[in-house]
Formats: sequence, structure tokens, C-alpha cells
Amino acid sequence: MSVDVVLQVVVGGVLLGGLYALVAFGLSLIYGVVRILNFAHGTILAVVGVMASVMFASWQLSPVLIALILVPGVFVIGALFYRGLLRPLERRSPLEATIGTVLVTVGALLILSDVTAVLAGPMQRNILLRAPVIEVGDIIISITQLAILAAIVVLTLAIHVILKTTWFGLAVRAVTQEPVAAELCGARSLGIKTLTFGVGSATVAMAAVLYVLTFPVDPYMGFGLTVKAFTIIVVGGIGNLPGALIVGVLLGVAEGLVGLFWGPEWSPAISVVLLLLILVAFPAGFRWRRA
Amino acid sequence: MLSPSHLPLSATLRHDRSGLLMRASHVLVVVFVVAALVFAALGAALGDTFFLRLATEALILGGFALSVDILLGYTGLLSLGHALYFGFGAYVSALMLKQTPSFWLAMGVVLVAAAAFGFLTGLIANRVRGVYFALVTFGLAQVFAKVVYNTRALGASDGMIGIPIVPIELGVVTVMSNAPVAFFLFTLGFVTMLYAVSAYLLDTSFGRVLGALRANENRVPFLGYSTHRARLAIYVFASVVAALSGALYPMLRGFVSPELMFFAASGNAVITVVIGGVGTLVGALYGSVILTVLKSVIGTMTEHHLIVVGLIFMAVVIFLPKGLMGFVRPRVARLLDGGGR
Amino acid sequence: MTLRIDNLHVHYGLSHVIQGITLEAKPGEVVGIFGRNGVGKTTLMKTVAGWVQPSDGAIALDGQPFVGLTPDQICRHGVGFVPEDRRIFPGLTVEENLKLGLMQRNQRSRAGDRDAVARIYERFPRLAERRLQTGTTLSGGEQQMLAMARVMIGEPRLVLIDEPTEGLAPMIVAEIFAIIREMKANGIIVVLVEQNIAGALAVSDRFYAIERGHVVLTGDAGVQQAHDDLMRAISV
Amino acid sequence: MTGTTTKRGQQWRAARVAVALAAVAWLASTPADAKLGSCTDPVVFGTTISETGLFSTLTGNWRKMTEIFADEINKAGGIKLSSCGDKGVPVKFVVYDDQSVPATAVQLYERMASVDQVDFFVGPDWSSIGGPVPPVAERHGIPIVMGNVATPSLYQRGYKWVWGTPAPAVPRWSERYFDMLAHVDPKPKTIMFLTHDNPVMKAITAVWSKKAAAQGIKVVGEEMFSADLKDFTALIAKVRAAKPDIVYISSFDNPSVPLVQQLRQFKVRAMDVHHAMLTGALKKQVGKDLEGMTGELTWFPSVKGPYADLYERVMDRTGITMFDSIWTLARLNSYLVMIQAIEKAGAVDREKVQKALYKGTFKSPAGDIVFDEHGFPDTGAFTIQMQNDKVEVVWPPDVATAKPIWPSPTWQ
Repeated sequence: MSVDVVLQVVVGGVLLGGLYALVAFGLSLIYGVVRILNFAHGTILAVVGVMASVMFASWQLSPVLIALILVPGVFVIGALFYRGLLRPLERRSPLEATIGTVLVTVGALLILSDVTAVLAGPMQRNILLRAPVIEVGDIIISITQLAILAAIVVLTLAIHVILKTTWFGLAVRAVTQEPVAAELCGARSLGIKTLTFGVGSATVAMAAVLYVLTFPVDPYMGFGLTVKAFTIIVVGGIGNLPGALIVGVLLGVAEGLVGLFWGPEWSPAISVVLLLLILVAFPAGFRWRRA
Repeated sequence: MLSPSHLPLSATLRHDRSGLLMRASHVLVVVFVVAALVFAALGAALGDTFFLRLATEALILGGFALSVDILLGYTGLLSLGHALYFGFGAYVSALMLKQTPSFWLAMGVVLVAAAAFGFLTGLIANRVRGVYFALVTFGLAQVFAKVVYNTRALGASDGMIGIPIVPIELGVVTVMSNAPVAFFLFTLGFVTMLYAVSAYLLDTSFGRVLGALRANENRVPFLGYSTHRARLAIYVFASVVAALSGALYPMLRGFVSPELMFFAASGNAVITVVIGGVGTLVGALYGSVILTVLKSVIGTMTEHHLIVVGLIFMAVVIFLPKGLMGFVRPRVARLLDGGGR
Repeated sequence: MTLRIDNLHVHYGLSHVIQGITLEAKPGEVVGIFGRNGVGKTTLMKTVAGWVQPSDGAIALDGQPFVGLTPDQICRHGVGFVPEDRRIFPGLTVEENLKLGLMQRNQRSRAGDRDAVARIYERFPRLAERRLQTGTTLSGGEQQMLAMARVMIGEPRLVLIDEPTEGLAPMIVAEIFAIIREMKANGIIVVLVEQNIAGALAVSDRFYAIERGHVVLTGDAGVQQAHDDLMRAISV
Repeated sequence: MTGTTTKRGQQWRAARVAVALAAVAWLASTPADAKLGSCTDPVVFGTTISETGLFSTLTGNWRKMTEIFADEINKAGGIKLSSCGDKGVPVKFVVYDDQSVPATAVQLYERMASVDQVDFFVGPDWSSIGGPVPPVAERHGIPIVMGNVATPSLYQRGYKWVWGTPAPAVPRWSERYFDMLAHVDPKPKTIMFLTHDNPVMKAITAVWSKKAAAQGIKVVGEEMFSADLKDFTALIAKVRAAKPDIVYISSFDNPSVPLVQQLRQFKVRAMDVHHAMLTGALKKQVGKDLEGMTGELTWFPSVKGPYADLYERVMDRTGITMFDSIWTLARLNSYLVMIQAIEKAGAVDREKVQKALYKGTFKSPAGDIVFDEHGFPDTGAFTIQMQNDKVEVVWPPDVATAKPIWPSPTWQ
């Protein structure tokens, strides 16, 4: 196997992994602040991806414009989903609340996937931009890929800056680390949770638009992505975005290399296996412990 | 805190209350069985096969849901991959029956194999709690389903077909697995037996430890039980109940396919329990009948059944959090209580 | 400006933890709450702060009823709570911890925030030295200082302090009592739960002794006879 | 005693519920009015279509197509029965959605056998569903002609009532393509197989990699991928390293969409890229990237055969083309074969129809369907190529609409 082949796979893996990391950011924010594992998280990517490609196919809108239309919409829907359906469950006993949130988010997953499949068809779609490619030796990188990579970097930095410098970011970090203390300080927990659900969903929506620019989406692919994103935040640490970025990229590269050396049919399985191994090895290692 | 003298009193009160509820469950099972017998009589009189076989499937899935309720209702563990054990039972049974069509041998092997399999996988799953438990069980089921899906010897994605008709010797009578009425009655008896064993086990002191386990995880070690071992034991038991129910599936339908292990199957069992009522045991049986009827009607009426299923999912969780039995059972208990005095 | 607790009852499941407590505190007053472990002192504090919902009774600050409000709402009505385990944000810096305390204020400006942080640093030079360290790297005494500073920066009207001196060196204990005196001087109502009875009585104006969810004794902290009664009431 | 009355009340209520349930079930069922042996009542065909789930992309509009098919047959006078004095009897369909789930399909065929009391079964499709359904037909003694169930071993289980019309059958899938490869210039020397992880596709690769080697084309690689793979970089890197003359993609159309796109993006070069399932659905999704690729088509209107007009009318009225929906031929063939079998039998009689089907030969627009003793047919396919954004049949030459362009210029 030549070095070029391996490098080509690594480049593809970095790109895919960066997108995984973006998906994981949203899940990490939501899980950290609201403590609900949103099983429908990855499905948002699938659904928004399908919508974006339909919009592109029917009206030839530019992907930037599509993002500007879809992302705020998803923000609002995410926030309403939390307020309308999940928030009322928090009043129940912890066990009932856990079961309730799992079932409601799984129910949302089923409905979202199926409604999308009915309206847009169950097939795969993407936005194909015919961009020139750069050839470095035997390695091929398209301009689209470079643009996506740049967008991932910019978005990651933007989220990082928001978390580090704004009041919202401070509150998010505080609630993630010490929900009790944050409320003691007067942080408006309902507002922060609602906002976080919106922001987390909007982050996936952005990832979705970038994703369909090179990889296809279909309405039923979401759950696999949720598992990947969850693997990433479990390994990288909840609320730790740089960690998520590194782990996401490593996961993307690992999937590529497993495909290269072992067989592509096993690529989608490694995140599940990795997740199982981590949870078995460190059953409580990733739960935030008070110092 | 309370004075020590208060504790035993409240504990007895609570036990009486749960005992009453359990008795209400038993009454509801009797009602269920009677209704099923009436249904069987009707079916036999009208010479029906389809509805009887559909009802038999509902019973089998009810047994599967029962095992999910044992976990969810009695230890608070939400499994999203319990179809793994249902499918395991179905596959082991199918493999055995293709070798020798002996019912008791197949069931025996399923019992032993499922206990061993449940123990090994339980060691993994029981390392984590809460939402992580849901995720690990989901992951385990996915990995195994993928392996089955890719294994030629197990029929891969096509599954295994051609499971022979099995004679079930019951001493005086022999039930053929393709006889609609007889096999329905046999399955009814079998699932009722699964219910009775589960109810008995959960009513022993061991069962009450589990109840305490759910109520307060940190306090149980002081009672002198190992929470980990108790949890593992119930996990193995639930796996065996699921596998024994699954073992009947190939006898009814004559085939097994990897879909039996997929998330949809696990998810269905969870909805069944939630619709029926978590922690009631009998709710699993009622829930299964309701869901089977619903899906059968929806399935022939609309092409978009998943949307409907998803909506039912959410609606039940939001509006009927205690399920059907959570609503009915306390009323029956009150009647029983009134009748006792 | 008074805190009024009227016939408060709290249940944890089946146990009746607080069984009708009535209590009052005025601005500039330090009220000590004493009792053995597990008699409901911490529960009382948590109930005032909104962490536990009472099953009966009323709590009001300045005529504003608290029952039914969420902890963050109560907090923004001017109630600061320094819990026993301090609840420092482990991954945030000292300065970020302090800034979170500012969320308690209802009227805020950039300049006001900056001034408030600067004033706290003046008062707590140790925290200024460690402003960019994360919460976990602080010593126990420093964490307690930070917890109290985080409450003070929000300019509360009522401060609930639960076991502030537990496990700390005598020098720091003295410092903590000094801070409580400053709060009192600023006209803040302080409700203090403390095992160090002698030290606590020295800063308190009045005290309540609690036994099995009831107030069994109340008295003036400045009177020696009351001290003796208190010791009798809460020891066996 | 209140206790006993309560219990009795419960039982009464339960009995009422049971009766109500049975009544609801009865109402929910729609018993068809067919009578075996009758000359006036319609002949009822029972079938399921995978309208939702995994295979739903492959069955667009089939319910409507089925109704239109019945309509066309009935307009032409229905099924001619000699036992009824060559009087035509209308045909009627009972159609359910099997949700692409074997268990659901089995339930529905049971239902059609006992509740709807259909006369004959046609369909279903796909091997995973075609496996468990035949025992239902066997148990009830109802002849079944399945559609796209292409795995030969499924038929070799000693069934008496089971036939199928998959087109093409796996052993003859790429027959004409490999015939073409033997005639083109320059001759390809190497081939690489990229296989979708699915039993049918794996079977195709197994058959045709052997055939390629026998024909002197060296197999330089065989790679598998799963349906949910989105990033094919690793696989394509291997293709680029192996430099095969022919890239043979053995995959359903949907999972290979990103593969085709990424093959183009990474500028893979070859004489030809062949797709075992080059369909309109694929074309809709990858567009121009398909240009120059070759594939199989089961039937094309230019191939005039018996019943070609009927099929064209049905497809026109439904609004589908064979290229958009390549599985349509086998589906329609299953209907057509059953109708011919009933006409041969001369009566609506399951036993006589069974005898007519056994080792029978039936007409279809794509050529004769000849059943072996297991009920498996012998049907091939035509080789097509995308030329100037249009589908052209390029092999065999006698029915071709265009000459093959070789080597395919878009892959240079």
C-alpha cells in the first residue's frame, strides 16, 4: 500500500471527522446543559441535509443562502421541541423522566425520518458543486473539500470564542459543570436550557449543509450519526470542544483506515465498538465528578 | 429524620400496598386469560387461522415485553437492545429444530444458552447506568445483529427458513405448532407461566431488594445485598424470559430473520411496556395485544405506519405516563381492598 | 426588609423532616441555627433557597413570597446561598466563578461589573493572585473565600451560609467570621448554620435551636444564660 | 360479596371486549367475493408490495401500476377460460404493504389466504421476503408466482406451489455484457469488483468474477462496502492503485450513489465502469456522472416481444419507465405468468393452475420464461450504456439502439 493511498484516505477522514465533531459539539452542549441525550440529534442532520439538497435542486440557491434560511429555523424548532415536549418531563421522578426523554426523542427520530422520507423520498441526496480539484502527486483534494474544512475550522473557533467570552457561554459552561451552583448564582436555567437546545440544533444544521456538499444524506441515517457523536463526546469529555474536535477527526481517519486495511463494510461499526469498549472500561469515567 | 419506630410501620404499609397491587395484576391476568379463551373459542368456531396466529404472535411478543418490564419496571434499567435476547432465542431454537424437531430439547438448549449469553453480555451492560445503559444495550444488540446479518451460516440478511413443524408433547396431549387453536392455547399457557414465575420471583425478598434498588441505589448495600450481583441476576433472568419467548417464534412462523434483533424490535417491546404500564408485568401482555391490533389496522390502512407509531410513542409518554395498567390497576386494587373488608 | 418563615413543613418522601418551623430575621442581623446532625438545618436552608419545595407553610423576604419560585428566581430576588460543599465550578477560573455571581444582580452594566470584580479583588487579595487558576486548584480555605465572595458580588439582601468553617484552619475560620460581620455591617440578613457554636454565637445576634424538625429554643446570642440553655437543648 | 361480583363484572367486561375486538377485526378485513371454479366472479390475486421501508425506493407507484394492469386486462376481456366457454373473467387484486419486513409479509399472506380468501398469490419481491413467504403458499395450497426473488437456492426446497420470475436471474445477470467484452477492441485485461454487502449482490460478484477469469480477464481486486458507507475514499484509493480496465460495481442503485460521485471526483480511469443496477433512480441522483457507464436493463420497448404493447400501455398510464424502475419487469411478469397459467388451466382451479405452471414456458416481452423443475426461470438482460445523457441498448447487436462507445471516453 503506497503512502499516497494512505494520505488520500487520511485527508478524507479528516474532513468527515471534522463534520462528526461539529455534530458532536451540538450534542455535547445539549447533553452538558440539559442532561438529555437527544436520540434525534443526528436525524436533524439527515433531515436538514435532505431539505438543503432539495432546495438546491429545485431553486439552485447557493449553499450559503440555504444555510441562512435553514439554520435559524432549526434553532427555533430545537428550542420549541425542548420547551414543548421535553421540559414537562423534567418534573417527573428521575426514572420516569429518563424513560420519558428517551422515548420522546426516539419518537421524534422516527417521525422526522419518516415524514422526510414521505415528502422528499427515501433516496440519498447531496449538493453536487462542480469544483476544480488540486492534485498533489497522487492525492486529490477538491476546492469544495477545502472550503468545507475551512468552514469547520471557522465554526469551531466561533463556538469556542462564544463559550469563552460571552455570558451565555459562561452560563453554559457553568451549568455543564455544576448545575446546582449555576442556579444558586441566579443563572436562568430554563432560558439557558432552551437557548442551548436551539444552539445545539442549529450547530447540527450547519454541519448538515456542509455535509451534503460532499457526502450524501438519506432520511434514515441519523441514528448512526447520533451514536458517533455520542462516542466522540464520551471519549473527548462532555463540554470539552477541543477534545471533541480531536476525537472526531481521529474517528473519521480511523473509519477511513479501517476501510482501507480491513474492508469498508466494517467502517460504520467501529464507533459502536469503540463506544462499548470505552463504557465498559470507564463506566463512570466521563461523568463529571465534583472535585 | 424520623424516629426509628416509624420505619417498620411505613414499610409494612408500603408492602401491603404493593402486595395489593400485585394481586390486582393477578386478577387482570385472569381476565386476560379468560378473554383469550373466549377469543380462541370464537376463532375455533369460525374456523379462523389468521387472527389466531396473529394473536399467538401477540402473545409471544407479550412474553418478550414482559422481560423488558422485568428490567425496566423492577430495576429501572431501560434496555434499547433487548431484542438481542429475543432474537437469540429465536435463532437458537431455529438451529436446534432444524437438527431435530424436538420441542423440549430446543427449549432446554435455549434456556441454558440464553442464561450463559445473558450472563456474559450482562457483565458488560451492567457496568453502566441510566442513559448509558440504554446506549450500551443498544450498541450490543447492533453489534450482534450486524454479525448475524453478515454470517452466511445463519442465513445472513435472508435469515433462516424452513423450520419444521414441531410436535409439543405435553404428557396427555401433543400440540402441533401449525395447529392454530392448539398452538395459541399452548402459547397462552406458556406466557402465563412466564408471568407467574416472574411475579413469584419478584415477590420474594429478592424482588423487594430490586424494588429498593430502583428506589434508592445507595441505600441497598447497607441491607447486605450486593447491588451488582442482584442486578446481574435480574438481567440474566430477563434475558432468559426474552429468549424463551423468542424460541416460540420460529415454531409459529417457520422462519427467523435478523430483523428480530434490530432496534425496531427492541423499541416495539419498550413501547409495549410503556403503553401497558411500566412495573405492572401484566401491562406487557395487554400492551402487546393493543400494539398488535393497532399495527395490524394501521399497517393495512396507511403506508406511513412509522409516523403513526412515533406519534403513539410520544403521546403515551406525555399523556399516559403510567400506561394503561397504571390507570386500571389501582382501581382494581381498590375494589379488591374493599372486597376484603 | 425582613425574612419571615411561617409554620414551614418539609417532607422527603415519607419522612417529615421539618415539622412547622417559624423564624424571623431582620436586616443587619445574624441568626445562628444550631442542632445535631440530621435535624433539618440544611433542609431548612435549601428550602429557603428554593432547592426543596415545602409541603406547607410560607417563606417571604420583604413581603415577597418565595414558595413555588425556582432557585434562580429566588436568587435574583437577592438571596445568596453558600452551601456546605461550596459548589465551586471546577473547570472555571476564579474570575469566571466571580462573574457568575454577578448574574444575581438585576441591574447590570459593563462598567458596574468591572468595578464589582475589582472591589472583590481589593477585599480578597488572595483571589486576585489566583484569578486565572481553575477552581479545583484552590485550597479549602480559598474555595470557601471564593464561595462567599461569589455571593457577595451579587449584592444580596439575604445570605444563607451552611457550615462555612468545617475542616478549615483557625486563621481562616477567623477570617470567615470577619466576613460575616462585614455582611452584617452592610445591612445584609445572615442565616448561619454552624457546628462551631462558640464562634458562631460570637457573630450572631440571635439563635434558634432545632431538634427533630422543630424549633425547641430561641434566644439572644448575647446572653450567657441562653448559651447554657442552648448547649443543654442540643446535646443529647 | 363485592369481591365475586366484581370479578364476574370484570369477566363480563372482558368478554365484551373480546367480542368487540373480534368484530373490529372482522370489519377491518375485506373478504373478497371470489369463488374458486366460478365463471362470473373475478379472479382474485393477492400480493404485497414493499411500499415503505428498506426496499421502498425500488417500488415507486407499483400499487397504481397493479390497478392499471388489472384494468387493461379486464378491458381486453379478462382472463379467457375454456371451462367457461372461453368467456373472459375479470381479474382483481388485493394489495398490502409488507413494509420490507419479512415477518409483516408472512402475516399478510396468511391474512390473504384465510381472511381475504384470494385465489392466487403474485409477488412478493426480494430474497429476504421471498424466503419465508413460500411456506404460507405451500400450507394453504395456493400457487404463487413471486417477482424479484433472484436467489436460486430459495426455490430448491421441494416446494410444489412456488414459482418466480426474477429478471435477470443471477446466473444470467451480466451474460450479454461479458459477451460484449469478448467482442470489443481494445480488449480489457483486468477487472475489479466493488460489491454492496448484500446477498444478491455478493452472489452476482461470485458468479461473474469466475466468469471473468474463465474469459481471460484477470480479477485484480474484490472490495465490499456496506449500505451506510458515505465516504468511499479508502475504496477508491484501492481502485486507483489497482488500475483495472473494468470497474464492475455490483450494488443496488441507492448505496452506490456516493461511490459513483466519488469515482468521478477522484478521477478514476478505466475502459469502462459497469454498474449491475444502472437505473433511472441512480441517474436522477448522480446525473451527468453516469455518462458513458454501462449496465443491465431487463427489457426495453425497442425489444418488441409478446405483450410488449400491454406493458408499454400500463407503464405509460402509470407514468413510469423501465429505466426508472428496472424491477418492474419481474413484477409485471409475475402477474402475466399467472394469467397465462390460468388460461392454460382453463379454470379458476388451484390444482390445474399448479399443473400448468410446472416446468411451463410462458411468453413475456423480453423473451420466453422457462421454468426449471424448481420453479426458477431462465431470463437474461440487455446491456445498456449512457450516451449523451440517454439510455441506449448496446448489446446484443440485433436489438441494439446504438453502438457501444469503447473505451468509454468519460473515464479516460
